[in-house]
Amino acid sequence: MSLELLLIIAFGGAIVTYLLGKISCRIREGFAVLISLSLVVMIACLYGENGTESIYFHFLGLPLIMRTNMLSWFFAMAVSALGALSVIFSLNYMKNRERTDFYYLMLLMVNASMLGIIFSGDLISFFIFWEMMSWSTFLLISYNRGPAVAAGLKYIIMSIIGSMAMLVGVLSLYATYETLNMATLAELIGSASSGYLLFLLIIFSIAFAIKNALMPLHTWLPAAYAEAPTPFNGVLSGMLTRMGMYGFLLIMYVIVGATRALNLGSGLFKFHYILAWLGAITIVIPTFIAILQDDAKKLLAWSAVGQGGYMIVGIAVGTNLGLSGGIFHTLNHAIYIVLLFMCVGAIQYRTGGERDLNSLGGFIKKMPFTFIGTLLGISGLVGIPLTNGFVSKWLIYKTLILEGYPFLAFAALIGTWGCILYCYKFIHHIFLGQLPGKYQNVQKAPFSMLLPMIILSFAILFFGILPGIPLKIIDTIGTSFGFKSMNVTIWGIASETGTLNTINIFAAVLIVSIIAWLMLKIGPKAVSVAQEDTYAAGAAIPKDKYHYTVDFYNPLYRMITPYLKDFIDAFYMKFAHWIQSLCNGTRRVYTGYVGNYVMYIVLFLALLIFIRLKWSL
Amino acid sequence: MVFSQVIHFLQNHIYYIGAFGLIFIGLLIILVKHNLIKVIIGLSILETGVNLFLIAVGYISNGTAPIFSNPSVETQRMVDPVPQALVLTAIVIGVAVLALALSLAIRLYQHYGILDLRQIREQKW
Amino acid sequence: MDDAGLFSGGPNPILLVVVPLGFAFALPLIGFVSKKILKYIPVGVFMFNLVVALRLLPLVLKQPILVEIGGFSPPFCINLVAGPVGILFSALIALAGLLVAVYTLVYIKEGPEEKYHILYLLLLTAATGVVLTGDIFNLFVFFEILCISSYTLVAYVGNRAGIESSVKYLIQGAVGSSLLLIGIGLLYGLFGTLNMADLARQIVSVGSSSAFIPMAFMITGLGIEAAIFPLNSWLPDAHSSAPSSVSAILSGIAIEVGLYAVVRILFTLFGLSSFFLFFVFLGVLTLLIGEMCAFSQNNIKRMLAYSSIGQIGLILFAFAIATAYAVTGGLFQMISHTLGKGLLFLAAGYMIVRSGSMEISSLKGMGKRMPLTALAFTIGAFSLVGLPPFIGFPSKFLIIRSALAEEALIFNILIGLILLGTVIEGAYFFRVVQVIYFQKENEHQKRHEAPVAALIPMFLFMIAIVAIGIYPKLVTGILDSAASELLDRVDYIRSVIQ
Amino acid sequence: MQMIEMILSPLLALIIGIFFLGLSRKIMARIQWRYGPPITQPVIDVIRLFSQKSVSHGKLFNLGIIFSLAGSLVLVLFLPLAQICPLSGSGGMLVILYMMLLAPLGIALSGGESANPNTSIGISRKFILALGYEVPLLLILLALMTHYKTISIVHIVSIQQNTGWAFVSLPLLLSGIAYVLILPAILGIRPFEVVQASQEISSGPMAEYGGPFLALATIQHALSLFIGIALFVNLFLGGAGNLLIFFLKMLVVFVLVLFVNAALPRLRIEQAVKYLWRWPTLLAFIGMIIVLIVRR
Repeated sequence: MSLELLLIIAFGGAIVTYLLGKISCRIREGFAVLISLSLVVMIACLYGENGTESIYFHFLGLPLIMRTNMLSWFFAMAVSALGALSVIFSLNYMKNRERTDFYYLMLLMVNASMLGIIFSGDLISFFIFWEMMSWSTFLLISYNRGPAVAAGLKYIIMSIIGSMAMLVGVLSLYATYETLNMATLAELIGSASSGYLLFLLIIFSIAFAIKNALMPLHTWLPAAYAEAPTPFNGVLSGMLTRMGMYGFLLIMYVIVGATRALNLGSGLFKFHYILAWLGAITIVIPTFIAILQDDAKKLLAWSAVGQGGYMIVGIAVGTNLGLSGGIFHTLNHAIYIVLLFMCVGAIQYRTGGERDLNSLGGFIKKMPFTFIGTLLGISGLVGIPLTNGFVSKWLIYKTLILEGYPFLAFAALIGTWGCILYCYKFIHHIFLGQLPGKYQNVQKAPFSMLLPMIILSFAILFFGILPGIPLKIIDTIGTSFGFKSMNVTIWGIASETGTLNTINIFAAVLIVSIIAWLMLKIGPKAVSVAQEDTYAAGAAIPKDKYHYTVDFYNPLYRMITPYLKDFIDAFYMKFAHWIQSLCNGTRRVYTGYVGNYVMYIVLFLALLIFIRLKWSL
Repeated sequence: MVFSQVIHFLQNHIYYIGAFGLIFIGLLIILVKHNLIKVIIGLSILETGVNLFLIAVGYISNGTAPIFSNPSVETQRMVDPVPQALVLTAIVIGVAVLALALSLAIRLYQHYGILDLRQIREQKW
Repeated sequence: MDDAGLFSGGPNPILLVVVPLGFAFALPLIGFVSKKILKYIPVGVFMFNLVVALRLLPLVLKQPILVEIGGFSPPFCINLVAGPVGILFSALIALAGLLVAVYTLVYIKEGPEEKYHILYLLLLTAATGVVLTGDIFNLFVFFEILCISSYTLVAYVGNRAGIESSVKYLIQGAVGSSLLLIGIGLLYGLFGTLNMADLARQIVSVGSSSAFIPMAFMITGLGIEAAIFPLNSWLPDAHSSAPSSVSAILSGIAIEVGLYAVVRILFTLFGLSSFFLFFVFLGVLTLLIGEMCAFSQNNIKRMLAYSSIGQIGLILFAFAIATAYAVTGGLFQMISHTLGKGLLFLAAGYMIVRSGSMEISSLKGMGKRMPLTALAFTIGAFSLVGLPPFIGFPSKFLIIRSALAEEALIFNILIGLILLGTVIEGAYFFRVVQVIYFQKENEHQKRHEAPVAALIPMFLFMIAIVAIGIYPKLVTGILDSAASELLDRVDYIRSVIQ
Repeated sequence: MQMIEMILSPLLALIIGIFFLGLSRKIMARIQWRYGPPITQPVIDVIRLFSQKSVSHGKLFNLGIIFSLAGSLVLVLFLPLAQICPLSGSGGMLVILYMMLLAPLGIALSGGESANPNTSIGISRKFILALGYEVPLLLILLALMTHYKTISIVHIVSIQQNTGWAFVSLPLLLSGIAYVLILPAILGIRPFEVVQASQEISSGPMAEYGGPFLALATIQHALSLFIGIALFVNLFLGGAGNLLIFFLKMLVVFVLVLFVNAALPRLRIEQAVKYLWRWPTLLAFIGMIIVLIVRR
């Protein structure tokens, strides 16, 4: 299976899907699913192919190279699988919407360009696919109109800033080494001075940090996530944002190389240490902002910013455990955040787009499968043992503690506790409590939505109970970067400083739960009563809105709100306004009076002659 | 002594001085006058100055016409014919521009009822 | 007429100038026969030109073709030098001219159509003449034709804005051409020749600094047409008030021809390399001013016009670096700008026709009303911003790459500024794209696509943009030899004066 | 052997926890010059509750309480009770930290299902309070783990057995003090009783429980009392070589905490969080820095 064919199918499939849509919706949908599934199968077949490089094109005299290795296989698998699930989820969600052809085209295009990024063996094709991903994402984010327009603009501007930084990095490498082949660069770069390496890492980090929404550069993400079409949120939050992670891995560990990347700077001002701190800040602050959100998608968006911090901390620490934790967390986070967005999507689908947490409630009775999905999703997000999120977080915490970064560990752990607050809020406001009267007739989510949710729910448990399977692959990636191999077992990690054994935990939890269940069964069977039939200490119960949701964590809000305004975003907006007024001032140069214009001409001539006389050039 | 030097200088360079004087006047008019017609006049003066300058480049004092068929004329005293050809072309072009400018001025006046360039400023920024 | 060209296998380059010029003057006569046929003549002429230019292209890559008019050999005659640069530009002019002429078939419906076509032919003839001529006075003459026809075409609609812009353009243009003529006069006074190769040879022997004053005059004069920063005040007015088809040519061809002349004068004639740094700064300044002004526009055509200033700044920057890479990048950027800006103006033109207003906000819902035109606009916008896989990317790539090869710190800062300009550019273009596709339209309007004759050129532009964007090798070979022609003065002199 | 431990350890925890529950009522009564119920009263209550009828608000209402109890029971398995630690090698402190989440989360899910506003308010308070005490607690635990260079609680205990209690070792002294300061909050007793606040919000999360549900909730409560104290004993008081000493240590700590409970009034939730985020956090922070300095 050649990679060129894969990409041709991915891109061609997108375009053919668009054209088929002009014929019939059903054919288009069938074809979109077919294409995305066939990509999954094709990539799965690539497993184990290592290091095969093929030049498929020449661009401006530069060979464009595709290659596979474990890292790219891992990411590609995640991208294609999540992409396929998102497409399946879209089938019902996007039905009867306008411009669905365009939607599918862009969705498949984003997936295809992500695959392109992942399989790129040189930086120029990496950049090309990166840009294609950026603009196709931009077109999709703005799809919903209204506030989505501003969100899309913010996204693309930050994205361009990032890619311009990356372009400088890429071209500087090209100017220095006359090649952009990653493998060759990795060899050549050994001779580079540490200053140059630092420059490279910083300039690339800007691009990847923007994409990965690392803290001072995260401001595009909440708005974009909140306004993008919900099925696309899966792709956006699951993998697209994490292309930044892939980029970090690429530049730090593939191109610059682990030993060099981890020794830049000195003392507390080591590059990777600062990066880890940025990651830690990214964990804490967005987590607390997420607690304040009342919009389901915004909440998940901020949560995604926060979770991105874990990945950065993981890979920036620069140990085999941390790296594995970071990569594994990327996968895990993708799984559960996609699941959660799909749950929100299902709710939106059934309620007509409602995503305000305060006006929902009690959906557990109406949409039980969605509820189970959400429950597993938030369990994964919090990192409850036996879900996948736990394993990756465990790896990160462990390495942070043992390597002597307790403050980073503290930031990571406190993020988890904040996470519980918003996760509970999320599930409580949507599924628990009282069902609003107008949603009495809500149906279960349709099968095409449930199927991806079920698959993802299963994946959460599967990776949580048997984390060894993905960890083996990740360990291969780690060793290819030059790290020591971890002692991976099927149930986790074995080592003398602390072992993880998920099977034990699983068995214990299972047995204990059965015991608890039996204990409950000893007593007489409970009488089922309506939800409103509660103990109110004699107070009269209003029937219409009885469920306590608004300002759920009111005391906490009062305490933290003043500190958690999005100062960074405000600063950027102010800066943008400043630029705008600067631009507005600049154009006053063109006064409209032709006498001034002729004056400019004469002055220009005088300037030329003056320069000549002054410096005698 | 000084006077005669000045005179000599003037004699040698009178055309250049005249030409640049005209160019300067033309530019000045364009810069300071607001009335479109006056500006066009300024343009015209500027062009005249440039043409004069071109002629002066090729002119030799007391020169003769560059006609080779007359054997009695020495080639050293012939005026350079190329600038004159250039000037002819330039004049033609100048006329075209002038005509176009004037016709545009008429249309402008029809639209605005005014020829003050300071007030015809809808196209700006 | 020297017949050397005719017998060396290819068509004579002079046809590129003579045919459109002849048809321009024959047009009124043809008009007596049939009025309807008039508008098809430019299409035919430029198709012919395109074929000629493309046939010449492989020939001139081996050896520049000289056409000597009047039977003298250079430096005494008026000559055409059809090197890679000249033919490349001629082909580009013919291509843009052809596509815009097709667009014009349906776009220009009112007014004195006959005169429009005459002026259109003259404009492009003059542009071709400028790039082919080897003689500075001829350059001046062609330039004047170019300018006069542009003044007139700007005022073609005859509305307030058009006339006002035309008057302002004319005043500045006339001042500029006077300055150019002074420069030419000074040069002639100093060296007694008008042939570029001969002048260059003499300047090489006396040193370029002695000819500084004429150069200053000429650069200023040509800079007005080339829209270098303080000299470009006419551009936003003229480009936004002209009919969109004319704007496409003015933006895509006229200013680039102006810039070509500036570059030709700087490189070939004077070779004043110590002064290039100044133009590097000037280019960045032009770029920033252009992008910043475009950023705060509400008028779509004005925005595009300012964006042209920005692009010209980038091209000037590239040329002023004056390395082979950079000049290739600059030429590439010219092609990319011609195609991209041409496409944008054509697309915007019909969107304006349909919405009846040039306000950006009035383009709401165009994605639905005219999807293909909107697609064309989007692709043009993406290309200009420099996104792959469109043509803007390889050109920008080359320019930044060559600037990075310069070691000096100042270049790093300038690259930063250029990228800042790109970000601003992205911001305003994406804003418009969003308005077109994603702003809530006021009422549900029915689909009303641009006519087929307008869509065909847009499609061809799009195909060119995507094709070269994906496969830049289509043009890089030509660009490389064009760049070496521009950079290598000695070779140019030797090839003209045997 | 492990199987026996697995059964023994929760049973012990249950017995000790219930005993503490009874003891607390007795001691509180004596402090308040009352006679108080017999120490066996909680046992009697639980048995009685199993025979009573109850209402249920839905499947999650049942599942949540099971979840919660299971969480507490599993957590016990991770704690070394003297030498008994059935799941010593399965994830260490980090799993314990996470398992501490399960109990409140289960109760919260179960209570949320009931749509009783009192319950929801109680849950909200519980989570805020948890966030409040987790800040210093995490700092303390991280200081410990960093100091002992292990994430396994069994290792921490065994190191203390060899080198002396963490509480009296100089680098960890401040952390220990901070732990003492937040211990009432972890146990959910006064002055941090806002979650239950029976007079205000009808026992908060427990409001809807009756019959077997309340019985399970009581058991869970007893277990969480046990866990809170056992964790402290293990981490700072060096665990114990045999069960008796372990029990005695726990008893001493518990009685001391009960005095605090008796002596102080209830804080409002903001006051509680502000307190927790101020002094204990400061101490824990300084403690952490000391640990880092010592480590260097």
